[in-house]
Amino acid sequence: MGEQAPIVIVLAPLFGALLIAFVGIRFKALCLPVTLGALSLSLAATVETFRTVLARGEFVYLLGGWKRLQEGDGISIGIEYRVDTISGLVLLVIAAVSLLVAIYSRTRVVADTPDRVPYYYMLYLLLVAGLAGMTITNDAFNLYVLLEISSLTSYALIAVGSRRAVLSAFNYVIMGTIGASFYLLGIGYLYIKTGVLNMQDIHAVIIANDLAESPSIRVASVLILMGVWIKMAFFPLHAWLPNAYSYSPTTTGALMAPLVTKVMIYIMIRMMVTVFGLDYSFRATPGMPLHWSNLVVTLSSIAIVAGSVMALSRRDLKKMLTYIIIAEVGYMVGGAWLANEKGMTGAVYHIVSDAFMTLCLFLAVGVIIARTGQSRIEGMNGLFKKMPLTMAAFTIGALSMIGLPPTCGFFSKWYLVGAGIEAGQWHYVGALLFSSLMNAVIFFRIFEMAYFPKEVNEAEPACFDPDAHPLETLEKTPSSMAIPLWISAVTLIVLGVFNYTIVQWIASALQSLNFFPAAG
Amino acid sequence: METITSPIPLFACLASLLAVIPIVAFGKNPNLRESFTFSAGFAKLTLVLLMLPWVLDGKIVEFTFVDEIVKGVPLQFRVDGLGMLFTLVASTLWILTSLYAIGYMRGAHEGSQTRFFAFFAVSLSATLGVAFAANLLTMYLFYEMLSLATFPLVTHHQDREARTGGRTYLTYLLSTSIGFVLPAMIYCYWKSGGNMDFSTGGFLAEKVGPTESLVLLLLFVFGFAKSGVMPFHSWLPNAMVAPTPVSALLHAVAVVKVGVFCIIRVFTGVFGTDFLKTMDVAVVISWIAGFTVIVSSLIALTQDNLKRRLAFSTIGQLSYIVLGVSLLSTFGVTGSILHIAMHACGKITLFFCAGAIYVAAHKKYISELVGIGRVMPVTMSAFFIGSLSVIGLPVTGGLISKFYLVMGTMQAGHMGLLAVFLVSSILNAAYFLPIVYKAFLCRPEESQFEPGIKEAPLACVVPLCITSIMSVLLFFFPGILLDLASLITGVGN
Amino acid sequence: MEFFEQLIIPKFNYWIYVILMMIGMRAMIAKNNLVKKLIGMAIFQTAIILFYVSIGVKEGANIPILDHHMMPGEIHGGDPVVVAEFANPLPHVLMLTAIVVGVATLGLALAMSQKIYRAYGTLEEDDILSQIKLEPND
Amino acid sequence: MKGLALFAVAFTGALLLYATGDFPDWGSLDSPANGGELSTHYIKEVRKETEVPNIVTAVLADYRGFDTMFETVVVFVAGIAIIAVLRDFGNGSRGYPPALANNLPEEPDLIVTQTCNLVIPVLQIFALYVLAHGHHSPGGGFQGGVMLGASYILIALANGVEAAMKILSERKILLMAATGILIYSGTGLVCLLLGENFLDYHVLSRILPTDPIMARSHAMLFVETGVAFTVTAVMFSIYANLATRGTLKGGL
Repeated sequence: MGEQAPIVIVLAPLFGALLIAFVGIRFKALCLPVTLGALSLSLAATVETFRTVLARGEFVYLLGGWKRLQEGDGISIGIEYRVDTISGLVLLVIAAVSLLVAIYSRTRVVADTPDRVPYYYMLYLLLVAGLAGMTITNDAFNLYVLLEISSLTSYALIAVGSRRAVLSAFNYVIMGTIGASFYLLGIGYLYIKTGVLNMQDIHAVIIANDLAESPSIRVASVLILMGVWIKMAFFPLHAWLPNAYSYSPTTTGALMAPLVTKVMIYIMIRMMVTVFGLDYSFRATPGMPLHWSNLVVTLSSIAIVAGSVMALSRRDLKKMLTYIIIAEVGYMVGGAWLANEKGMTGAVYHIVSDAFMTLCLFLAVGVIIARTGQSRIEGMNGLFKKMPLTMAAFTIGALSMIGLPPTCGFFSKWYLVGAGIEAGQWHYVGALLFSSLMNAVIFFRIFEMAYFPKEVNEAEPACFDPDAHPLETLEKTPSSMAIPLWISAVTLIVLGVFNYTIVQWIASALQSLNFFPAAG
Repeated sequence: METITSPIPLFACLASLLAVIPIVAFGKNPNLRESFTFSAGFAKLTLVLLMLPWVLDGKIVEFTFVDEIVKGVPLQFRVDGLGMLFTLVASTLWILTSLYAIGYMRGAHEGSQTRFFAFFAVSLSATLGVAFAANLLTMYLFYEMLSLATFPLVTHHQDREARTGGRTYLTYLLSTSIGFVLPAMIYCYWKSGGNMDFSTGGFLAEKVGPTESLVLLLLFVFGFAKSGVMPFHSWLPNAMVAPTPVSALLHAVAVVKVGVFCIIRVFTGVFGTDFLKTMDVAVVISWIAGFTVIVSSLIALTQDNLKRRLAFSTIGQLSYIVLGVSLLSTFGVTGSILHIAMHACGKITLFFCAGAIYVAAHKKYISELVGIGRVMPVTMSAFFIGSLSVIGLPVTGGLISKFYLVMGTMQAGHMGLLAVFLVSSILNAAYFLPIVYKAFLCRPEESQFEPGIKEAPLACVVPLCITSIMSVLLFFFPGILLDLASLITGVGN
Repeated sequence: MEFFEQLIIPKFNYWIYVILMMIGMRAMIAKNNLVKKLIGMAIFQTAIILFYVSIGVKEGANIPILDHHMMPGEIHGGDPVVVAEFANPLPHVLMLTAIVVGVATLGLALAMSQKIYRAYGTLEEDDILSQIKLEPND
Repeated sequence: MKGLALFAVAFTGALLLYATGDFPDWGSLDSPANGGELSTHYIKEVRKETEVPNIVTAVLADYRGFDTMFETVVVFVAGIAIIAVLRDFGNGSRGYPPALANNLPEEPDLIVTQTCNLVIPVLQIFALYVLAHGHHSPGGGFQGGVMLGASYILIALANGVEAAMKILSERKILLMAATGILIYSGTGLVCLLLGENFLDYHVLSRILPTDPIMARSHAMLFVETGVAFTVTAVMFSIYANLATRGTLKGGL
């Protein structure tokens, strides 16, 4: 496989979806095995790619064999894939998470969408292909195409749920289209000034022609940022996310919540680093009243605080988690914009760790819903006794969210807070700590509810949307749900203990970028 | 100093953690289950004792899990004098407490005993982790683990009172550790250029200014809220809703001592006493601790619930330790370190007694204890010895540590703080001795007890006798503790 | 006048695209009826297509298809290609994608709006919201 | 809310117009996009590298063929997404009121059906021409596919969806759509199996009786055919689902 590994990452899910179209419609029982096979192949290819990247530094794959002009030094005329350690890490996360969620979905998809299982798995695989393709590509426009694939599939994956889910998905379509169109427009603005579409070429032309100060490039950067911010639900643009994730079927939430926002953050970092360049992103702009990166860090502090406060006010587990995601997005955006290497490292590390934290929590909540038929906090009385293993995994996830060692959540906080201190952005540091404390309150409220029996908690009668969740409950947790949950929980600790290895990988990719000391 | 690389610290720490598996597995068979607790306890003590000669020789035992958990900081155990002393105390008392717990839990017909013993074992592992931690990060890790592992113990009864107590407990401990210690720690990491090792005698020395030092010190002292320094003390009285063995071991020995242990580490390992001496900032901590000593003693006087009174007394005694180390004098630090052991023996005796009274007579309030000495003479005699030790009167170990503390104050030349010691000793006497007095020396008709009430079960009484005897023995043979303490202060060798 | 000559006349296509796009965007955000939102979305996406196609325009150029006498295999093969004679092909290629995406999004959104209508009996956003308020939710 | 929307719109518009001043003039020959290396390369070298006179087709199906493959996947996604969201599988999917029955006129209108019967064959043949001649004139897979799809829609318009579904059933639609992508990605996969990168068509000369350059040209025809398959099927499927509210019964 070797040299062809990068393309297999994307092709495996694509062919899996085709296979389901050919045989899965008739033989529904084959859908899941095909999905698992495709995703396993994709994971294997990702691992292979990542190993090559570790050995070589980066891995370039030319689609269609179109070499760059002038013996490989000129511009790219085709589309190329480029994997470095950062994108390799994100690819690993995508492959691993999607495989785990696919295992987890065995009973859930049949329960949530009994009559459209093949369609569900086709969309599922194509979403994974889209996300992986976005991460791996080095072409700004190809990224747009894959962005749309992942968007369309995620709209549909949400909309197969309850009627509230359809409505949320509709809002998501509107917001998502605006976001993707802004991105497209931004690429257009870049294209009109540079005439190329390959990300590295765009950067090279911007540098060569000294375009950094031109209004078009400025506006392009704003448009692209706005676009990805909408897609990642950065705070004032977050409105679509909570409903979309909480009303969607269990599997959809478990797949999208860990991956979609994280991949968008990776895209943002990619844009900052590869397309515009750090010098452009972090330099104070003459004539701007505010320092560009200061402004974004301030926004992300607000996002963190707002997300945490909104999460605190929710009584529904899934809703609450979605607001925590919004706060976590603030972590990563802020970290990336702190304008120092630690912050960037922390942001990338947090992409990895947050993906698994969110996965662990969503999987646990999925199990809770499957077992109790609802997800209100009031309904969690005595769950520690009823399902101790699930709750233990949930606890690990929650501790990671709070940021207690040795889970990975602690270490991402460690790097981000350290970077905040180094950059002198005290409000960001404060926001991170505040959010940690808020998460502590949120989760311990749940633990308390789940630990103490009902009579102590004086629970209100649980009320819930009847068509939001399956009403029939399972007697015991199927192992197809328990195993992914536990793998994700253990991963949190493994990622924490071996965080330095990951951070070194990230650093090796960041090495080529000369981080200058933050101004101000 | 010679360094020995050995996995013994790891095994010592893991002994109790691994015991959780058989404890849970044999939850249905209490005797078998408890036998695992004991074997783990003895295994742990043996392992600790194995390392004792090395440490007394001035060697250091090291074990590294992960070479670099973050850049420049390993996840590492290192056993030195201070850690050894604390470990010795904790693991010895664990065995006694386990014995006591069996008597108490069965005597008081508590439920969910499997969970209780399992989390008890986890807590011990976390305590040892803190004691062995070679750097600030490792210490923080186990510190947080301890906070969480003790939550199910504190809220063991799962009733409304337990919920309130548990809520206060975690709110204080977590909010301070995340809100104060975490940023302080990361700031230290940044300032020190990626070094957090305790062994160098202050990795922050010469790297921060006076104002930064003061802020960091305050963050650490308040952040390690397990030490109960006011105003972050009120989790401790609230945690008294726990069954008495928990209060005894955790809230007289393990948890609270971990708090002060961390603060001692901050003074000796993070800043270094020599460096702090060059700035006049530690005295702020001294006065905060002094204030806590006096105020908590006054509050203790007003408490009628025996365990709450003991809790406030603990708060005061902990601040002795903080005060001692913040004096930065060799005697002060020695006194602090000794006081960890002395107070542990004394206070655990008192808690054992309180529990024994509860098991035997179902009494919780001091006003109900008139004449109890007549029906439970052994228990109340032990109580008497325990209170002597806490007050600091001969012939108990408490005198020795208090002696060093007072010497330290004089050495540092803070005469105002000397008054704190004097006043608080009087107050200590004032809230303990009347209990003993009324228990024994009341007229028979005043006694609130029928003659039918007997001593608590043997499993309860034996440990409390042993600990009270230990309190006395420590007065006569404090040598080993002094040796260990001198390894830290560097005096006496 | 100078303003017109320098900023508007040479770039009028861009002005038109911005105006169209704003019309579409406003409909997407502010309209109450879901189908009107989708119409706005269609306008919005079409405006972007207009923008891209405008990039590729060359004055005096023809469609980007080579004449056969320029092809090497033909009898006269190898006539020189004058770049200025052909419009920029790349924006056309890109916009083919954008059109397809637009169709796909619009189709999916219409399907959703039908399902919403089936569930709530209306396509007016505020009516739907008032129905939701009556339901128990978070 | 409305005020906020207006503000957002005005702000975006102002931002976009602000950059407009910086653009090269409309229709300029030497703007970076038009006179740049990339566009120039395509126009100048396309005949040497691919033998396809239609530059758009060459860029679409070869230089940026990977984009186009995923474009086709977008179409496919739209097809299955609409089925997944809207399709009523007739078991009263979870509490919704059953889709409203469509009131059909009893008899299809004679004039309409006859006209359509005349138009449809012509339309289909023209669609095939557009597809096949995409190398030399405007056209290609998408255009041809849309026209083919339109011909089926026309059948549905004239004779009702059910009549059209007899010709192109739902199962066939799905197979056809998937086959289209399979043709496209399969072409790429064959290149990969022959030892070159994905979609590197020139290696197909080993199995096709042509030289590597012509192999590119031929391969483009394959992939365009694949595109046409998918587009045809999905266009009709979207229409059929939307027109019948997912029941595939009755018709407009």
